[in-house]
Amino acid sequence: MPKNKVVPIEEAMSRIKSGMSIAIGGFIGQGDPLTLIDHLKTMDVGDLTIYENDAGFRDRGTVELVKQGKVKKIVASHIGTTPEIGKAMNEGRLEVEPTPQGTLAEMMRSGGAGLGGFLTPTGIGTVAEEGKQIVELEGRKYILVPSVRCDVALIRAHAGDTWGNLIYRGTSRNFNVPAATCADYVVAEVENLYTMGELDPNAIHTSGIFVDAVVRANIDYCVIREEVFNGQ
Amino acid sequence: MPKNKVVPIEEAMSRIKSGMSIAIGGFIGQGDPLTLIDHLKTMDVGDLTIYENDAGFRDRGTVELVKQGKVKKIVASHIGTTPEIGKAMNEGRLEVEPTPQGTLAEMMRSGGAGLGGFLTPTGIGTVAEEGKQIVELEGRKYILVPSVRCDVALIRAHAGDTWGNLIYRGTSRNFNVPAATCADYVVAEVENLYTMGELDPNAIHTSGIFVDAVVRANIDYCVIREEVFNGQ
Amino acid sequence: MASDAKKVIAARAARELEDGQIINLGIGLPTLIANYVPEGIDVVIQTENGAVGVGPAPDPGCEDRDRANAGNQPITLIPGGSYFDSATSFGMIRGGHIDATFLGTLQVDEQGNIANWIVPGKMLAGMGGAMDLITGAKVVYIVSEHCSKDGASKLMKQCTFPLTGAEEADVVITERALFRRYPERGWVLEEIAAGYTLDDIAACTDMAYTVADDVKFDAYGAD
Amino acid sequence: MASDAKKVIAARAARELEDGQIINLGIGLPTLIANYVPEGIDVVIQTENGAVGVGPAPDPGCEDRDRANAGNQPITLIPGGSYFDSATSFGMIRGGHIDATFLGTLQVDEQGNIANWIVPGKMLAGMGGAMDLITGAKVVYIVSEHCSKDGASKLMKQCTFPLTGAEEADVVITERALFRRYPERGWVLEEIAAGYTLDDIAACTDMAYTVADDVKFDAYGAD
Repeated sequence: MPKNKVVPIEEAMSRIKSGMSIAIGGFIGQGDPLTLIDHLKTMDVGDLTIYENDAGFRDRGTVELVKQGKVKKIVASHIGTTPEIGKAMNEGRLEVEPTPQGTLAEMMRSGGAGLGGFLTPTGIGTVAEEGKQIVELEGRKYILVPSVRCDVALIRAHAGDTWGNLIYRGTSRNFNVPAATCADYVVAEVENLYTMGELDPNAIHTSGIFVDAVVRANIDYCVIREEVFNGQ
Repeated sequence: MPKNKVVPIEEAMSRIKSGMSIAIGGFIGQGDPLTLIDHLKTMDVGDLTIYENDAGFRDRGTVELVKQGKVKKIVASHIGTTPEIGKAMNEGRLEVEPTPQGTLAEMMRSGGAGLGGFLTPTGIGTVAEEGKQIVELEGRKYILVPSVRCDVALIRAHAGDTWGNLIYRGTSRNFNVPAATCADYVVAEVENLYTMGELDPNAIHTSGIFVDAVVRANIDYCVIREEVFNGQ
Repeated sequence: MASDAKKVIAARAARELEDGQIINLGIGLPTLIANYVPEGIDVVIQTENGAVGVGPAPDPGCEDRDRANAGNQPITLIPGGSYFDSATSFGMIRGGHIDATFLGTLQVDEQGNIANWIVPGKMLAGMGGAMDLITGAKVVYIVSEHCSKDGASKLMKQCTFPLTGAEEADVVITERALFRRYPERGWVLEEIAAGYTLDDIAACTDMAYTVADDVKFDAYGAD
Repeated sequence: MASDAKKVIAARAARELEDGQIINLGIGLPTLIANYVPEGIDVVIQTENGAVGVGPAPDPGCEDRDRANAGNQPITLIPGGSYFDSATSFGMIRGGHIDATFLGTLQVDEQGNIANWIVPGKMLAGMGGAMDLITGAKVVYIVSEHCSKDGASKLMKQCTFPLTGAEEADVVITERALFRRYPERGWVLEEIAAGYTLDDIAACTDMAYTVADDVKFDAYGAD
């Protein structure tokens, strides 16, 4: 029987130390691991480097860690939904590395897949190619993008079993899948916990092979999403 | 309503012409698109280049096309299950390019994802690096592998809807997923056909976005697989 | 509410759609295009955060917390739609599996360069998925008001803001005119909206273009 | 039926397993290891054609046409197992998500080079997933009879066949001895099976190695 990885959140998160790099799943609130981020707010860690599509939505998500001064750098495709991030950047409190969304997703996926990097046509002729090696193949130019490997990944799923097999729901899948693969230590918060064998083996989106710790999601995520939808 | 792509097999396959490159899903019989290959046997085409994990099993699968003299070259990871392939190669009737299995899968996936290529550590220090560019990143050597794009892909799925959303079953998923993405024209044979909306949108393995034609699988695949298992 | 200009642009853009196409609509004005899809034309909408088959907005109170588009607006899914992860989504986009993308812009220029992700000196938002969409989609439509709020032409000789994509714009649709870019000839003015003259368009367009022999006046109505 | 030598090797290899490990077993001898997993140790078996959680072989007549391993043998799946595609599978493998791989070999040498995919002049089979497994798995176990059928040592000074992987072998387990390779020291003889002496091993081993201070004789029984 595969190992039961369900642990208290304190134990799951205790591996996170100052200076670490963290890949975070989610997309402006859709599938963001808010339970884990809320716990991270209570921890005494700093100098974090975050790889995430965005920093959350308004005052929820990674932006809260930035406000606390825990984050040194964020590599993201979009920070427009969290004005505090731009402010922190402009005031020199935070380094921001804007990265095309597809490139960021592929950096994680590629790192998780043991590849050194990949050649993307995205960003040729733009600032995205600055400082990067350009490779020409069959007359077309590509940017050589190195993969990313993180110390930790924090993700959220709709359903999970005790070994960490995960199923996402709707558009909350997004960056959770590549983020789950690219870190040495992966913590998943799950909305619904099942015993092994209850989830359809053909329908698993993230194999438990990638997951190290499973935690129950304890935030009323529905309420937060309703606020988001009503605020628009 | 998305387009209904279910067509007679003759129509679906009529796009295949001599000299084309074809990516084929399956793994030594598991999920091989035998219906489509059987049809291809009846067509007047030649000089084909095949990208596939293997050439089938004993006398079933792509090996049949090789016997007919339709295939110029095969890029595969394993041809040990079809002795005829090694024979054709030794007799100069067929070009074989042995490729590590993970590299072949990634060549298809990478081509389908619009990437020019990727850096893999697999094969460094072996013949797999011959003729390839070597890139060093952070002290580790990688082979730069160009992506593959094919004219056609032939795949098989357990379930499909009329738009070409596909669900595979068990280990018959394998190369069908990356092969489906890397071709200009993709034909899927499905064991069970559904109307749109019947398949769970969270459980689709290959989106209909990748598929151009859907054909009903008309071979008694179960019987063939039983033969394989009993022969071992 | 969307301005009249935006509605005019969205309606004209929608008439570019072909049956069976897979399209991606940017945030804002481009999203409106879904409201004007002509009868008899079925297109399938992809949203880069991970869905294909985006349907109409849900009725109020029927939003699903796990169904939203890249602009974080609640969506529905049509039968045949499905969900996927971000790496797969951008595989579709870069891999040429999207027939057309419709995007707003800050600037577009003679070379087909597009600048729509950053205004130097202003708060950074990030390029999101725009660079990938512009690079990967088979046809890139710029749908935008002709001039910026200060009256300057968005259709420039050369973009002054950092680019989102180099030489990628194929069609520009504003509330005043429609231009298409051809490999040899460059930008060609093909349609002028009712109420504007050739001189009007020339006066508000900084980029070089030629006028199509069969340029259509009083366009943007029915075909 | 597997030979006694193969059973001895598989049984000793199984005692290397640690609770909770993810492992991949090559075709042939390595597959036998699953039969000897010690009590109290739970390992999860990945097969590179697209499954994790491979269980015991099904009863005759209960084979499932869509459940097979990379050797095309019918398998079962344990609760918690799942299926995936080949690109994802090799992502797991290259990405370091497999703790150990067990593979047979034709040759292995002083540098840790492995040659197990082609015999020049003989019919080509192909490398399958072996190159990826050897490169990606955290620990690479070579499980093989000590000598080839003609009596030559498979543990060579230098491989003469084309390599499957360069400097990747970590442990060699034969029916006669167990060697581990360390960064500074190279191959170290750590265990000798009952019935063999130090001289016996020296006589049938061409690659250079040192003998561990606490080399274990009459090994391969219970620990």
